Amino acid sequence: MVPPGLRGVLPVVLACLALAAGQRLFGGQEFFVYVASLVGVNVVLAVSLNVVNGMTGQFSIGHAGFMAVGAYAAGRLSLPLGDVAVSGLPVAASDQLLFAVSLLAGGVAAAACGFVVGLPSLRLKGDYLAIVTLGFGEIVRVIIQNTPALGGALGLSGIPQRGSLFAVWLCAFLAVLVARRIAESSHGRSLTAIREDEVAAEAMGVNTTAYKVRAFVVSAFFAGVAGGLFAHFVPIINPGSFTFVKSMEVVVMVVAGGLGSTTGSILAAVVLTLLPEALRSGFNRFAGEGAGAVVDQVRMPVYGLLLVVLMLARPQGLFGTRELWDRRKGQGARP
Amino acid sequence: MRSLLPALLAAASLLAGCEKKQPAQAPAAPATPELKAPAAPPPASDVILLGEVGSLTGAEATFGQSTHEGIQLALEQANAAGGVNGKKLEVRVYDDQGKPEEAANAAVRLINQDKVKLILGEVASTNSLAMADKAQAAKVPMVSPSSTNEAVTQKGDYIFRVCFIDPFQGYAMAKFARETLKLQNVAVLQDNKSAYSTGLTGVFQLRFAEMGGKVAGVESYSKGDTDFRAQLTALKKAKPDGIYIPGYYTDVGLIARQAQELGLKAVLLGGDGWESEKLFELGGSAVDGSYYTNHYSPDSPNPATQAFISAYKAKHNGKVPDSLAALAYDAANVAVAALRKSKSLEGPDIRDALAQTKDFDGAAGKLTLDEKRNATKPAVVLKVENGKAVFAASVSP
Amino acid sequence: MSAPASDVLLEARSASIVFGGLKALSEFSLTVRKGELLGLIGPNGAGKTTAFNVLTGVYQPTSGEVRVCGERVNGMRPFQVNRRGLARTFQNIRLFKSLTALDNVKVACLAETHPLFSRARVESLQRSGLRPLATALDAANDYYDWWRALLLTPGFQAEEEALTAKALALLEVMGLAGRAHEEARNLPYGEQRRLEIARALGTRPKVLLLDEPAAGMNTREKAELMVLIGQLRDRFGLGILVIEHDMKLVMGICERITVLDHGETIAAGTGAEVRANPKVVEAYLGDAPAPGAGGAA
Amino acid sequence: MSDFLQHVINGLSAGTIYALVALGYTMVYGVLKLINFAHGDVMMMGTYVGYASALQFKQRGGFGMASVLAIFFLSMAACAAVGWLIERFAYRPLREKPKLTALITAIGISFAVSYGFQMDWGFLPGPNPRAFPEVIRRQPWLTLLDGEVTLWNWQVISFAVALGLMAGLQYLVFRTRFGRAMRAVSHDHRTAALLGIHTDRVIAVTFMLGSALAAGAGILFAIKDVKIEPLMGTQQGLKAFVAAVIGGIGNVPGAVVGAVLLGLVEEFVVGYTASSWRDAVAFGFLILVLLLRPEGLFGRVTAEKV
Repeated sequence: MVPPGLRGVLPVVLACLALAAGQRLFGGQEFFVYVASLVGVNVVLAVSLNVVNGMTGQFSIGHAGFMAVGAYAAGRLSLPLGDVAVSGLPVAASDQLLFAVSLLAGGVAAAACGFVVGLPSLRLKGDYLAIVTLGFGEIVRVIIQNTPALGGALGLSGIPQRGSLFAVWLCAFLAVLVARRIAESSHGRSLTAIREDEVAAEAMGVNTTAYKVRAFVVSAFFAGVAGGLFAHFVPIINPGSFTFVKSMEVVVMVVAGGLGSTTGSILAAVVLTLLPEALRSGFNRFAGEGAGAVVDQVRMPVYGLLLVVLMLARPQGLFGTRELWDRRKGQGARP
Repeated sequence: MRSLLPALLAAASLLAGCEKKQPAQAPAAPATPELKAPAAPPPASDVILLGEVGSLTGAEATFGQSTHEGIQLALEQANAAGGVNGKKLEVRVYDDQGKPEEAANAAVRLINQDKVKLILGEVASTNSLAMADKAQAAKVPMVSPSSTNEAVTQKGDYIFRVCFIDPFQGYAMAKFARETLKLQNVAVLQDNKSAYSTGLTGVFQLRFAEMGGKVAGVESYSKGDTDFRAQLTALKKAKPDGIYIPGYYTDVGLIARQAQELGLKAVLLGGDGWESEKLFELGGSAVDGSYYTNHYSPDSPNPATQAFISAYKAKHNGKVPDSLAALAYDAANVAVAALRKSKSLEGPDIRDALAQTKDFDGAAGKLTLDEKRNATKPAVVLKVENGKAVFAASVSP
Repeated sequence: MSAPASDVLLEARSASIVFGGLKALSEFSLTVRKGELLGLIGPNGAGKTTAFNVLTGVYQPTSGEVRVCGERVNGMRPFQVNRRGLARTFQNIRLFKSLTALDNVKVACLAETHPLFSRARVESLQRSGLRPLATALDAANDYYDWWRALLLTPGFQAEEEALTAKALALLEVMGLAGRAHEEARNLPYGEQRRLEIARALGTRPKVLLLDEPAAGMNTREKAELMVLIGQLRDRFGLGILVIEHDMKLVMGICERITVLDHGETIAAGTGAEVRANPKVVEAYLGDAPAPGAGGAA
Repeated sequence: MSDFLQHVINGLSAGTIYALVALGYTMVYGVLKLINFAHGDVMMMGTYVGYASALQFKQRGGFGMASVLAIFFLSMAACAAVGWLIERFAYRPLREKPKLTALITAIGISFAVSYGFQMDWGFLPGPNPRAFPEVIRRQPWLTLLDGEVTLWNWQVISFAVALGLMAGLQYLVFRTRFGRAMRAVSHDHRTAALLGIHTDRVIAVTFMLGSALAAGAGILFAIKDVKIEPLMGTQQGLKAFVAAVIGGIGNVPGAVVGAVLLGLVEEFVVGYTASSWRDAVAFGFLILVLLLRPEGLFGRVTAEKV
């Protein structure tokens, strides 16, 4: 039995230990680390988008915009920090500390944007909100393109490559933990209530607008962190990496996993990141060099069809709103 | 070099203070796990593996395909001529879908999994930049066939290219416009989404003004736009006698049509992004009489060029190679020559051999790699006439 | 506040609302006191639900005012009105369908949480005109709450347990104890109606507005429900306002009744008074089979 | 002066195309309360059908009045069929489901179609842009200010077509039996069904009409800007949607006014301030309108049923 005071932090401690072990075992394998990092970033993105799209039922299709804000804020901050160290610390520790600060800055910057985008949701619903988020994503891109300090169209390169398996997956773990704990608190219940019936939620004393904005803030924060992570393991970020297509990839993950299910989002993020990668190498190996190109050609159309088929055949997605850790509901379902 | 972290940030991170990193502890690269250079040479085999990264899918797929064809032709010829010290050359290709992060990923795979000796690629500068970071860290030489952005080879001493750089291309057009066409007043319409375009704009503006011309105004569009009338109308006000459009052929054709429609009677000028058959289809008669700078002209009497063209045509059913294929062919040949000269197949030795490339007789002109690892070579200016680009002039550095 | 007014929980004074030139509700006045059970009746489309929406802040009255516990609530949003002690159910059941019965009630139990800055203080700031500060404190409350939830502090865990206990108790009252972990959408119709009431009670209301709570039930179920409603009033010391189509039922249990027709109040008073009113008879006769306009005796 | 006039002409000309696409958006939204995200991609398909048929006519010797009308007719008919398919198999099964599901489906279709057309398998055109043949010979229609400003015949034709279609639609919606049925379905399709209106048919016909309009808009667009490519619909569709929302979605004249307004705003921003901000301005304008007047310039506030 765990003492109640420790229940909050224990999983984080355990995760840190496990991840540190993972880092020792696999940290040297560049390609594995790269793919694992990509998966981790997508998990953070999907889980965070699920907070808005799944749990709260507000449809945001501009998640790449928040990711871009985070990536650029963190990257821009890290750029001049590549050659400095905090005194009294070993270089590696200092690097990781500065990295954490950059990530946090990215998250906060994105969260601020989340607040700004969340505000129109006070007045807008459904389709309109979706368009505003889309517009936001486009505006962010245009701004970056026109800002020389952010590298314009060329992008930012030379960001110190401080990302590691440990950092990425710790963030993924934290995002999942936060999503789960929010879901199991009165806040999460209020968010779900908004999704299910906004009028009734309001009538039950839920300040729907404030909750919606806060859902956007949390979601944007983690998207920003994901962007920050991304910026620290890819050598160059440019506006082309954060287009509407990227937003849609995340939407597909959330929808396929089941709107409202964190478990589903994680699973879909992992599968939809690894599958093209695996198919591509498989095609290359067995159908000759270059055959893997087919995978990239059909990926987007297949995603589109996947959305349509899912909505028609299984609108609740892979997991519906269920969670892996949801024991109570399972009991209730049995008569 | 290393600098001091601002005190404000230090306070924010609740730490006593900051200091310079000890150079002894972390030399050039950050202290995170470093890419390991390919360690001991693999058991002696009779194959030398090279890596190639290109966009084989996506909007720039034709770039990647042309490049691949050029490289393949060069390696076939090299192998036919006995390979490198009796070893055959092979190339492993990865597709990056035109995305920088995928390009970096591909470079990492080539370096760590396939243990290639040298990397060829990419076309787009953004992607080359992403790869250059990885190649430099692993001390694997990289030769870009056609990335013209200045920043690419600045990534480090293992990064080379066989094409001229944007500053030269912008200069060449400025010189041609000013001295040959005697233009006074040139406006610029740049593609804001492309670093290539904004880079060329900067150089052209500077150089053209230096030569006594006047830049009448700069307007921008975004790649993929179809309506450029607003920008052109704004430019028209300045009554330019030339418009420099350093963009891609997909947009340039339309711009030419709309300029004609708006009654703009200026000569259109451009860069190597114009190079495509599609330019004539999209632009129709509106692009006739325009000029653009390029890496080579198939009309060039240079024997190396003609030899390449006939070999390429023989292999691809009479298709005339574009400049990307020619540059890729040169890149591969420069690499092969360096491998033959190199003392060993270790990164540093290959690098040194590459750096000594001098007066290399390439398909796209004679080239010398300078101390900044960029190719010094002339640019050609092509004129569009009746749906064909013909040689107009050559501009030497 | 004067002594006799203190037990007035809900008051509407000449509230009117106009939709696109059409008066959906005109000069609507009503007083609900502590411990009272009132009825609101009228034929279809008479404006009963509109009246509820005006009272609860879903619609803003075009003129007139609404007071809850003596405080003017015009211009407030529904959740603010609710936090002042007014809870409601909906005619077309609006449960949170994919949540369990227990969670449905727990959503409403927001008043049970212990924020950083007390709700009373935030509200008083709001009233005194320092709205930005009030909003900031409200947000601070939420973020504080988030941190507690994220860190699973012992206080948060205890609070969750208290919430569950409270919600279970309310389900028990409404006879739904065995259904706590059932998803709301899987409950039979009658139980969904009762769950709505349990949920409304979760907000610690002083006044409860029930919109056709017995719709779709058979006569026996209706009678049982009405007894239960009476018990709720006594147990929680509520004022209750019930919309009901079945005049007979209302006459049986309500102390006073207001009759609406075409948005106008055509009669108000005790069951006997209303029944004797010729306008009422006419309204109901005009509406098709008069639902027992004299049968309550 | 001449450049100002030229900007006005450019803006109107761009707005005209937005207007034609926006009309389809608005009609579909009117009856279904659904943003048909795939509308722009239907337009793209229509343009490709027009392209294919134009190539056929070109091979058989030039374009006459009849062949131009045939090109329009063919692509409009093809798109009406596509619209019917989409409505029947992708949207109708979801009509009673939450709105979000239909929106996701619409986005899915948009993705599948636009990226599907980027593949170069079989009949699919692949990512390379094509130049639309000159089906209407470009001629100056009016020359102003000593030849400084020219109004072209195709600009006048597009504008006339847009105005004509707007008037026609307005007539259809407010003066015909079908229009009454449309309005009834728009108001509440369940009640409309109870009143004996064949809602499925009304919705399907509206969809087909909207899709045919998109095809027409696509061809006029191709006449104006020549280049066609698989992703063109997304961009035009989004802009048209923005225009429809600005005008008040569901409102026919609103769509046209919103579109022309958007065309002019974009034009003047590019012409007189920084040209690199065009797209940001369009979306910024949208967000501004939505914040200040969520129902759009001509829309009406509707109270939510509780």
